Amino acid sequence: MLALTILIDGIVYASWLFIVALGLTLVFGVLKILNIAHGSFYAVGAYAAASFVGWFATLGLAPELSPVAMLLAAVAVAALLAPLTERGLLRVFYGRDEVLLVLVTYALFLILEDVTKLVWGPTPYYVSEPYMLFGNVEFGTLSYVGYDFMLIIVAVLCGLAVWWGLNRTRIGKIVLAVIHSDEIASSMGVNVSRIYTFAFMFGIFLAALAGALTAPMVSVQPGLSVGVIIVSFAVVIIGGLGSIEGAAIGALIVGLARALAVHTWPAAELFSIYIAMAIVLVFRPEGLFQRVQARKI
Amino acid sequence: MLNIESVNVTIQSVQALRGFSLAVERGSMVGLVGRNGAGKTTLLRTIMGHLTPIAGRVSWDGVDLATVPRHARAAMGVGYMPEDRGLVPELTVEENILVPVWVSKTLDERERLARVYEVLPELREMRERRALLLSGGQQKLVALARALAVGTRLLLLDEPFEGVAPALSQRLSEVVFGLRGKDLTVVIAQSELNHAASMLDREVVIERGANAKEKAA
Amino acid sequence: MTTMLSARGLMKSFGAVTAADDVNIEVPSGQRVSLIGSNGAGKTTFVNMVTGYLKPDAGTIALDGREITGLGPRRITRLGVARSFQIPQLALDMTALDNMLVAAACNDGELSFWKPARSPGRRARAMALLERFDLAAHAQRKVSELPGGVRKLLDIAMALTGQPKLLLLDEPTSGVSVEEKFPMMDTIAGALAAEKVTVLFVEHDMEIVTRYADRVIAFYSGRVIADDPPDAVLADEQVQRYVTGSLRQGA
Amino acid sequence: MDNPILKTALAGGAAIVALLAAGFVMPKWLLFLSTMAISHGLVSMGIVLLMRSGVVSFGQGFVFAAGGYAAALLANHTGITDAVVLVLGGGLAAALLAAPFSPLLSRYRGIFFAMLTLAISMVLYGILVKSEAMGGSDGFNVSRPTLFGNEISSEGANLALYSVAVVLVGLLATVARVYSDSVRGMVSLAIRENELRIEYLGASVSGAIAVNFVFAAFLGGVGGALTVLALGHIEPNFSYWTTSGEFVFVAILSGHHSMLAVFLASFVVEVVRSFSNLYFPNTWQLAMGLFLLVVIRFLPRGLGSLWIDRQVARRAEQEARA
Amino acid sequence: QETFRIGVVSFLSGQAAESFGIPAVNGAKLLVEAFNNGAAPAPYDKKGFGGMTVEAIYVDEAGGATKQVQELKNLYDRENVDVVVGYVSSGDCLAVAPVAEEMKRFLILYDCGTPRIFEERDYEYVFRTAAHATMDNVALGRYLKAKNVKVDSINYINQDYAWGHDSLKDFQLTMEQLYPNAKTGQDLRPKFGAGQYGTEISALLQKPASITHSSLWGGDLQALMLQSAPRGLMKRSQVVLSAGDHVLPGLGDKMPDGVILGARGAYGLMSPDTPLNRWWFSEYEKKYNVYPVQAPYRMAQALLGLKLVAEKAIAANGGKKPSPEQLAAALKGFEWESPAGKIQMVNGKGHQAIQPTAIGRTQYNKEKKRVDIVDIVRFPAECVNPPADMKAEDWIKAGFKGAKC
Ligand SMILES: Nc1ncnc2c1ncn2[C@@H]1O[C@H](COP(=O)(O)OP(=O)(O)OP(=O)(O)O)[C@@H](O)[C@H]1O
Ligand SMILES: Nc1ncnc2c1ncn2[C@@H]1O[C@H](COP(=O)(O)OP(=O)(O)OP(=O)(O)O)[C@@H](O)[C@H]1O
Ligand SMILES: [Mg+2]
Ligand SMILES: [Mg+2]
Repeated sequence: MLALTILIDGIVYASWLFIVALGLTLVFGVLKILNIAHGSFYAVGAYAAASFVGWFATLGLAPELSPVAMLLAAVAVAALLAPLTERGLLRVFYGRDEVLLVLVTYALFLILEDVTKLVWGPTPYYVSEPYMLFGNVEFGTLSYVGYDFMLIIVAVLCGLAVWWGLNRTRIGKIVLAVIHSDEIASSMGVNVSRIYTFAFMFGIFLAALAGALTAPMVSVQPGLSVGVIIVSFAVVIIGGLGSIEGAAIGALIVGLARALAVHTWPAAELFSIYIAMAIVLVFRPEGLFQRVQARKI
Repeated sequence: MLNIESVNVTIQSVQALRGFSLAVERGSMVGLVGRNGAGKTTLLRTIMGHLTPIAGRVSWDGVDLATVPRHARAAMGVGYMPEDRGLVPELTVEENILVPVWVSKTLDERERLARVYEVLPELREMRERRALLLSGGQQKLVALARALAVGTRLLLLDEPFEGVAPALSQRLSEVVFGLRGKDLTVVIAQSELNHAASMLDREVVIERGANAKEKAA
Repeated sequence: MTTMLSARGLMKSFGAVTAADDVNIEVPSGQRVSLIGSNGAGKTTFVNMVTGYLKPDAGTIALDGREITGLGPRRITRLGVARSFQIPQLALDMTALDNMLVAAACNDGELSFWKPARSPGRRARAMALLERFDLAAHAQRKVSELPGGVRKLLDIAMALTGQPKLLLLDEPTSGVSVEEKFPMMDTIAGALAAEKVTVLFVEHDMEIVTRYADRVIAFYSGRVIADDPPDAVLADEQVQRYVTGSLRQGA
Repeated sequence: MDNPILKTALAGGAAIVALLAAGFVMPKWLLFLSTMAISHGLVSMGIVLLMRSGVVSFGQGFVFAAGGYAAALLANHTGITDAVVLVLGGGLAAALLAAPFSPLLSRYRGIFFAMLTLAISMVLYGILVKSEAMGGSDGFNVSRPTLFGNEISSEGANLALYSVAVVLVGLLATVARVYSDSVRGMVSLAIRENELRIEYLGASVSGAIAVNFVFAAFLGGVGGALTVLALGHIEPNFSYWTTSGEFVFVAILSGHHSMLAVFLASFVVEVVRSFSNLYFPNTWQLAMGLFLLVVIRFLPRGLGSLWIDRQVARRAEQEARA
Repeated sequence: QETFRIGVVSFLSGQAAESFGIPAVNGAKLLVEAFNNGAAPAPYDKKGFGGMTVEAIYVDEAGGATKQVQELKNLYDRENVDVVVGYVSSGDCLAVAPVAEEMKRFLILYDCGTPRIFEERDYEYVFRTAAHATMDNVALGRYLKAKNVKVDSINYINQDYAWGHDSLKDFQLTMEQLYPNAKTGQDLRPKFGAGQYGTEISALLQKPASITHSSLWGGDLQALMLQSAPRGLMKRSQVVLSAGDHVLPGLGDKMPDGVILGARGAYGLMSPDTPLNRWWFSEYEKKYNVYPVQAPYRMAQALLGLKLVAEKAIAANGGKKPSPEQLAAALKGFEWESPAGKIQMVNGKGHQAIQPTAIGRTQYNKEKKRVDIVDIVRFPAECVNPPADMKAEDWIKAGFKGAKC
């Protein structure tokens, strides 16, 4: 029973984490940018969801439609903010050192932190209606909220979609060409900047979606962004940067490690992520799924 | 035709091309020779739009290339084989060849593939191998095939015979020169043209980024 | 004459590809050996195994009578093996001279924590080598600004800073223009002649091979198909078919 | 006068004297801000040294905290009160603590090195947060140190600690400069560019990185100890990832070419933050972010490139003449 | 005309901004304006501080202790403030207190909870105008006893940092005294800012205890409530929150009924019905569209006390601006009426306040659309605060020696 609880709790947490990490790993994979501001887009997604769900309610739409509102919120964030950031900001710095780009996204994180505060103010938003939409699932003595299981489904769907898109479609292969070298890809006729914009947009969509999906479970307020950055970084590192499968397994490892800690040794929760990451890296210095490197010599 | 009118290109404060001019007739094959660092690669990359001339003009088929985005060159029938091969390591040989065909609106995948395998049959055997596993020479072969797949009208080949064993190098030049007369314009940059020289229409010498004496082939 | 390099029964495969298939090579010290072969025949793989970049799946490698199988590049280098690379391996953001200084510093043994790297003695040595390779004009330029051929030369010059017993050059002349090829090979030969360094060089240019090699080893598909003096190898039927292509052309 | 080490030492000495003199005319708040900038800059200088060998530590908070806690515990529990001894003790403790990790870490590059160091610092953070004897996440206070057996008066504390920081950090920066001009320093720089070649030249890449890591740890520990003495307080946040992040941020802002630039960057960041915090209390992050972007945009190779590029050009010219 | 400059430091960004920092700063702004207009009720009705205009400078507390020390020095030396009122985080308080002392400048800590500040050393220039956190958990335990709640076992969920650890310890020690037979069940320590409590809730549900104690606050507490209510935690266990009042206005009907909670003082809906409080409560509600919770109350008691003290010191100084020493002397051992009752600077050698507190139970009020607090029990200051000569922990362990209830 305990093992099963740990498993369920771990998977639920992992699915949330996976959606965030998926976007992060995608953006890194394609644009070679380790996006610290990913957490900010997550927060903006949560805020947008809060606004959209509230807006749906004022329009008199049924609360059953609130998932649609959340999805729309994520789409809106991606459609508006992603091109703005990618074309307006990141593009200026392409080709620069990777570390420098991390710094650019750190600056972006600082800026977005205050911008969300200016736009939405410091008071928290609550949109817990969707959380109850899917009822409860009784499980022995435990009661889970159906929403949590819905989260698992969404995560699996997102993962499959991105994996399929990158590995089984032509677009994916074209993206691989861009990842390898934008100069070569554009010589072959690939509109590299469009691929960049789309990839970034999709990554941001995933961040915003994760934020939107989390909005009903928390109060949406300043400070939301910081918490997710490091843990999603850890997931992506464990899995191997840029790897979809890796992000999935990394999320599971982190989720299960955390659930195991909480249930059996709560005092160790604070360390669980870092220990998991360190153990994986000691045995697999480049993460579980390392990207294939071209021959150097 | 390909028309390069006294272009100047600087890379990080190094002036790599100094008023270089070149006109290549449609359907002709031109060799671009010069010592190391003469500017051959720079010229080809300028034509491909990866470098922007600070002066001068590059046009293909009457279109000023400064006005088209760099990825649009492939759609104009330009195929480019970069000096360092530039294959996508994760993709298979066949996928590498097909990427430019996929993004093109006009090319037919089956037709292009058949055509490439016809001129380079040895690729058939390795079609499923990942590009990163190939040796240097094998990669050259694939890079040429990829340029051929999309370069229906203009081929820019940067050192296609470099690091290639003599047997294969002969094959490659046969392939390239076998395309003659098909309305295909070819520019080959190479520091020496030994066995290929005889088959070219013209050899253009580039010296420290500028035109040098020209010898008719 | 002692044996400098002895490789016995080397095997190496990458997945389905066999890059070395029972390779046996003995090289007496002081000899200049050229490795030729079709593309993908396993020449670089052989060099990589000898220098410790790759571990052979089976077989042994001995240097000057000492077994070195399985040692890493650093250990093997310290035993007196130097190499150059098919694709030059340089510090791109540093000047050519600094690259040479680094090479010289590494060859001086223990890395000092305080002795200045740009000491006049070391500089003079580095400049002398650069001059010998006609690179002095490029000394102060960043490697990333240098054209491919010049990088190739620099790569070889760096390999020569130490006093290796065994030197492996992977396609030293590829990417080097005709005008510079022969002078470069002359330089290398000149630099080495006095010190009786054993040299293995991978080469596709048969002119270079015939001019500079005492002996030629031809690879095909991971196997050694010929191992004799240049004339004999180039006359070999298999070599002509798979490597030089002269057979087909003649036929 | 041709001895380059001597030249560096003289320059370092001159800088120390100049900064000491400046200390006497600075307003008090600037004195403290400078002390912080200098001691934090030292931590970033450690990162710069690591950057020169191609790795970036995102966990320098680890050694910063180690040095800080070591100095604080020494001061509170052993009766050692001399500022210089405490500071050096902090540096030593940090180096000792970091040393066992260095062989492991030297196998990693890029983001993996960064994240592994981050993990180490966060585990230390976790341990510190849980250590109730040391005040947990609230930390604890440290009494004012003495200097060469003399009590420091509370009026003179700012200046005294500033002077200690200037002298110690000045010396260490000079040492770091000599080190980065040394044979090993240049080989490190080449490792950053192409480590395969370095292995093929017979030098140990992981050895060099490990040594640099321990040296950086020492610098970080000294920085931590100085900070603690000036601050009078220590808390686990010293080891938190955002603290490490700021050190990296200063290191990148300065670029890896100049040691002086690190301190300039550190100072500029402190000043910008302090003023924007006061004048835009609600949007200081926005101000910081914009400031950062502007610097990265116009000085991509760091503040150091402002004068280093010219220096390099001058050297090239000299060589050309020679 | 001379102005009296106050540096106000609190969280304007980060996780503590919404629950503590910004409401407190809002409270400060309201009061400063009222002071300067002479609009506050007596005895706070003089314009400004004894005629001097009050000018406040607001600084963000986010960024850690190093930054706070630096900003404190800047406030005193560069901005020349007469007093700094600030600090929510105990770590910040511990760091800045000795600095102000060394600079011999007047410092009022208005919010932070750790008892350590005046237990570890004596200060001359540093004061805390609110009771420390021991009161919160002692009152919580006393409430359970007063209401005859049966406690066989206790589950804990507290953030993994000093605040959580201290609250846990205080409550545990209190319960050992009041319910010696109660057993500890789960002792969960989610990290600060975790946001996701699914796993913790499973663990709490798996071994439900008679009561579940938590000192979570802000976003963390809100998330815990939002996630645990649908899973029925409140049905299986009596939830007791040591500092939970500030989430009520936001959560509204999402806050389950019957949760026992405190406000770290007789604040908000548990505040006493006095004229001063009525004025303050309604002014705040009018201006910010929400009633004041604990944070603005604590800011208010600091500023109100400061006003009286400043006026006292100005008077003593012949109408001129008093020195830090004079201000400190005036505040030492002082008492004054605040909206939350009488504040007495009796502990910590007259530098640490004690104050009355209250605990109650939540009940949603459909008509007013807000959570009411019912079953309120009030505790006099001497009942829940240690006496002047004892450390908090020792006092609890000694069975609340000398408590006057
Ligand atoms: N990335 C770069 N940064 C700075 N300068 C460069 C760069 N690439 C090339 N150059 C300079 O441009 C000039 C021309 O180089 P280019 O590569 O075009 O020569 P090339 O003729 O192709 O030589 P090779 O035969 O060696 O390939 C050279 O002087 C070189 O130093
Ligand atoms: N690291 C590797 N991973 C996978 N396959 C490899 C690797 N190295 C070599 N191979 C394969 O082994 C075979 C031999 O390669 P090698 O590089 O030794 O050829 P080569 O003789 O040097 O060819 P070239 O003249 O083209 O450089 C090739 O088929 C190559 O694809
Ligand atoms: Mg070239
Ligand atoms: Mg090879």
